Amino acid sequence: MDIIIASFLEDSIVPKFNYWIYVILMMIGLYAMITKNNLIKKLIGMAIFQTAIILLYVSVGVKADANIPIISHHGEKDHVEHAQNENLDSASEGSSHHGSKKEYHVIDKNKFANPLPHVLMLTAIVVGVSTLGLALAISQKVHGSFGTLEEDEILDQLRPGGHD
Amino acid sequence: MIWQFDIIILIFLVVTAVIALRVKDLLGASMVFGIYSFLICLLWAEMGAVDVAFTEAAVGAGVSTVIMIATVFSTTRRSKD
Amino acid sequence: MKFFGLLSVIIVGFLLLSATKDFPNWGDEDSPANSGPVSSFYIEKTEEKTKVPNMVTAVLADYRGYDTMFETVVIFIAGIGIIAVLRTYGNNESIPKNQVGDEGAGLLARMTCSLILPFIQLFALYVVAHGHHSPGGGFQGGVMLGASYILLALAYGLARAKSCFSEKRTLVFAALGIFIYVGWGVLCLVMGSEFLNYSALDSILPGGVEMARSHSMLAVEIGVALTVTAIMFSMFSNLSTKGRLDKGL
Amino acid sequence: MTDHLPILLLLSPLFGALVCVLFGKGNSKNAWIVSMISLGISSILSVFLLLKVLSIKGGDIRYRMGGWDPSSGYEVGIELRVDILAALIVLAVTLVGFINTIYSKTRVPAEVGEKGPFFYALIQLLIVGLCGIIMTNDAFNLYVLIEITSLTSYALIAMGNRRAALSSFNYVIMGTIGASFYLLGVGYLYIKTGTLNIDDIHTYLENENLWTSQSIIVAFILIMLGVWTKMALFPLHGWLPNAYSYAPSMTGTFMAPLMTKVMVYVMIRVMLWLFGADFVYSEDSVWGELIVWMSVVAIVAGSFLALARNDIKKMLTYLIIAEVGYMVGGAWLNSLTGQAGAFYHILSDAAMTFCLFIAASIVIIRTGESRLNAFDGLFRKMPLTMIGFTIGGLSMIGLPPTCGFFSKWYLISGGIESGHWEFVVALLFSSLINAVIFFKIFERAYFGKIKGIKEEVSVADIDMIPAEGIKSVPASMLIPLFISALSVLILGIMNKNLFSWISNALKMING
Repeated sequence: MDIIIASFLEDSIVPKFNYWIYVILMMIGLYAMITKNNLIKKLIGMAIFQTAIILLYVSVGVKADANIPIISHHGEKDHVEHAQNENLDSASEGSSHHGSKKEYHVIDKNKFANPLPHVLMLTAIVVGVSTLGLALAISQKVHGSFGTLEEDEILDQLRPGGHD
Repeated sequence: MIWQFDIIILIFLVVTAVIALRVKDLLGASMVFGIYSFLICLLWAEMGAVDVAFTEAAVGAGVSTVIMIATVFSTTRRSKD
Repeated sequence: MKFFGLLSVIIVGFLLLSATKDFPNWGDEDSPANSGPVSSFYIEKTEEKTKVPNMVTAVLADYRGYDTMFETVVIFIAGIGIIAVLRTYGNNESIPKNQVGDEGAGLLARMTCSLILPFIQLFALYVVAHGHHSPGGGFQGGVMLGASYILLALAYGLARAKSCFSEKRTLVFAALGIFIYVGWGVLCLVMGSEFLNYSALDSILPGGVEMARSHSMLAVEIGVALTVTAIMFSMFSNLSTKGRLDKGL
Repeated sequence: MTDHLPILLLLSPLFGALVCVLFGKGNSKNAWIVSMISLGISSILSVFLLLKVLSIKGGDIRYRMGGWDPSSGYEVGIELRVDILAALIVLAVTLVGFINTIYSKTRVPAEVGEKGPFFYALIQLLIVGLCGIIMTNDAFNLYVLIEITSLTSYALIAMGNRRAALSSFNYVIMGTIGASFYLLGVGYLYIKTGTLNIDDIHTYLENENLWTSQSIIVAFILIMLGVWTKMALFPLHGWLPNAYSYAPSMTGTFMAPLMTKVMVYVMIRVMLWLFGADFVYSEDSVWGELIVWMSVVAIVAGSFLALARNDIKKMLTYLIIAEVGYMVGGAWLNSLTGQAGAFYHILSDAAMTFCLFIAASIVIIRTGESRLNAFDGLFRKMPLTMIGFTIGGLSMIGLPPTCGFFSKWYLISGGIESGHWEFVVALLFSSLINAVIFFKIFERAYFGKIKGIKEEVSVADIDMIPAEGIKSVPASMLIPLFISALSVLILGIMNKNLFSWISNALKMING
């Protein structure tokens, strides 16, 4: 029994811990969005929901012994194996001969984290803050006309006058 | 990546998320949400996503929290749940 | 409602968890996403093709520049959407005085603010300009620049911040940022190549095809930064005054 | 220059929106002119795009952003892809946008006041988003564009009265859930395939034979859930009726015909291009039958809910929900005729919903009454408007020669072909209910008495619309109505051509 639990821990929990937490955060956020009564609380839930998705994407791009996805030029030989001459800093070099490839490095792709998820998530964060801003504006308008941010109180106000 | 660091932050994340949703005071909730954003920014930095961490620090912990607090100030702090 | 919410959340949670056992492990170098041709291309070829060491910037502003253009448009939409929803014009007399006056915060906060503001703005500009070599870029720099104006509004009152950055000016800057981005793409189109194909600008920018890409990314990032700065400030000023733009927090 | 048609089509409204914002508050007239020009250019370009796609027989136009060639067979940049189906829908979107702008000429100053330029900017950006969704070939880019359309629609709806703001808030919550589910699904696909291009994902799944992988199945379910939330399929429809009926009238007339239909197009695209017919209609999957039954429920429920409403716009929004059921069911029938019928119905539903919404908005504005008794005796007072309404209504019922008849015909024959009799019965039943609803209105309009005095209305939701009395309707509202009514007839008369184009394009992908 212990072995089963231990192997379960080793196979499913520890290497996939990020994914477990992402599911938990997503469930918390989704639950808040659906059931919370206060509009601001719903929006906090929405933000948590969106960060959970970002957590999924960023976790995908992680490599076990990789560095940040920026090629460094300060002589870190273990990250970048320099080919021959390394005068990359001077911009004029590139213009003089287009085709010559030998001034570039041989890059070990396992030394750099996967940049694509990062790019996608930059976009997702921006979309998230835009949605949040607009939703806050709408909730201020709701508060301006109903005087409250609680959903049930708003619905109570609508009931006698509303025909639907 | 440093997995010990990772697991600690992840657990804190869940805790702050729950607190942000359970605090009855909306100003407090917004501030706890700011803490949540900051923690998640640490997490991105730890996973090597520096650009995402930078953006999250500026947007999530910065501007989102500020506009949320601005809204709380111009509406109400009261919340039933 | 609570029950339905809980039920649907649990169903979705199980659905998602059932798929995680199928995922590659966290930090796996050989997962399809990490070792696939697309990601390898970005890591191995970015510097050769664009001379930008920060792959994220290169992917953001060049390979997936079309996405980033729409990302900027999203920000722009949020800004004008907030104005469209919330902004009220006129009858400033009927507004009750806010508990915090228009002078902003106390002396200490104002002094601190005036000390650190120039540095924040300088750093923001550095972040925009140095995005090719270090983390950062138009978006992050733009948010910081916008945040510096928010700080100004918090410390000295919204009127002071608006004297630097009036509503009209915000809109002009926001539109100008997108105009720079899209216009740069159209410039490539005029030069006879695809939209956002920066290599077409080889003949008017110094330094060869790769440097043309690199310089174009800088131009595009400046556009993003302009829009983001303007919209972040506009978002704050509208949300903190309920769209009246009279008195800050 | 014709190579660049797809992107020029997007850029025209984008620049238009920037110019409109620069006008600032109060300058609605100039903003109207600018958006007429930009959307006019965009409509003309989309006509050319359609002609160009038709001229290359059976092929599609591909346009690589940034000119990045694929690396070892995989796209590294973002690609646009336009085939006949996409070109047809782009044409529909830009034309509806253009015609709706004509309609909005007098309504914008009346309903949004000084914020007119922002309204025009938002609506043009919405058109950019919709056209982008249709043309893009990149799964993540699709998400960004979905968010563009969502954000613009939140803002456009919330520009209405206080009920509109509340329903817009609900839409924000539901819309974010939907878009986030879509994003999650794309994430799961990315984890398993390492690419984001729709064709490349399909090739990779095919080569690696990942069809039985749990992640791929979950990704499919998530994307479908997300898209269904955005298109308001029956159990997920809660946000739609209030949002569309309380929004400013020119927002409603634009969004009701297009938003749900474009999402149906996205669903068909995800089903046939991203995952492929073999996976979606595979014998051992449980969902095929289930989803057809779900669409049956949606059709029946939508029709009944529409029958129960006494509010014109609410009734029309519930009819939209029933129509979404038609299209989802048709796409899932596993027959080429059904898919083509669903696709044809996207176009015809856009035309007839547009027609009905414009007519209903005119009636509500002129009579100041949002309930069905607004129609009493209207044939005598507003004959032109009622002719437009009648054409739309007949098409909704499904009488020839309107396009509603032909699209329903193809859907029904698809249902018979694949043996889904429940779908056929639901369609016929829903046509019957539509007949009841519309003939009830026609009867009121013919025989009803015009009320002398307006009875006391306790409707808070029409406070934004000043009743302007039953007098002559301005040309800027009648012309759009006639164009849309005419397009209902044209789409019906052209059914042979349209059907052969659509089914040829679908044959290519079904193999």
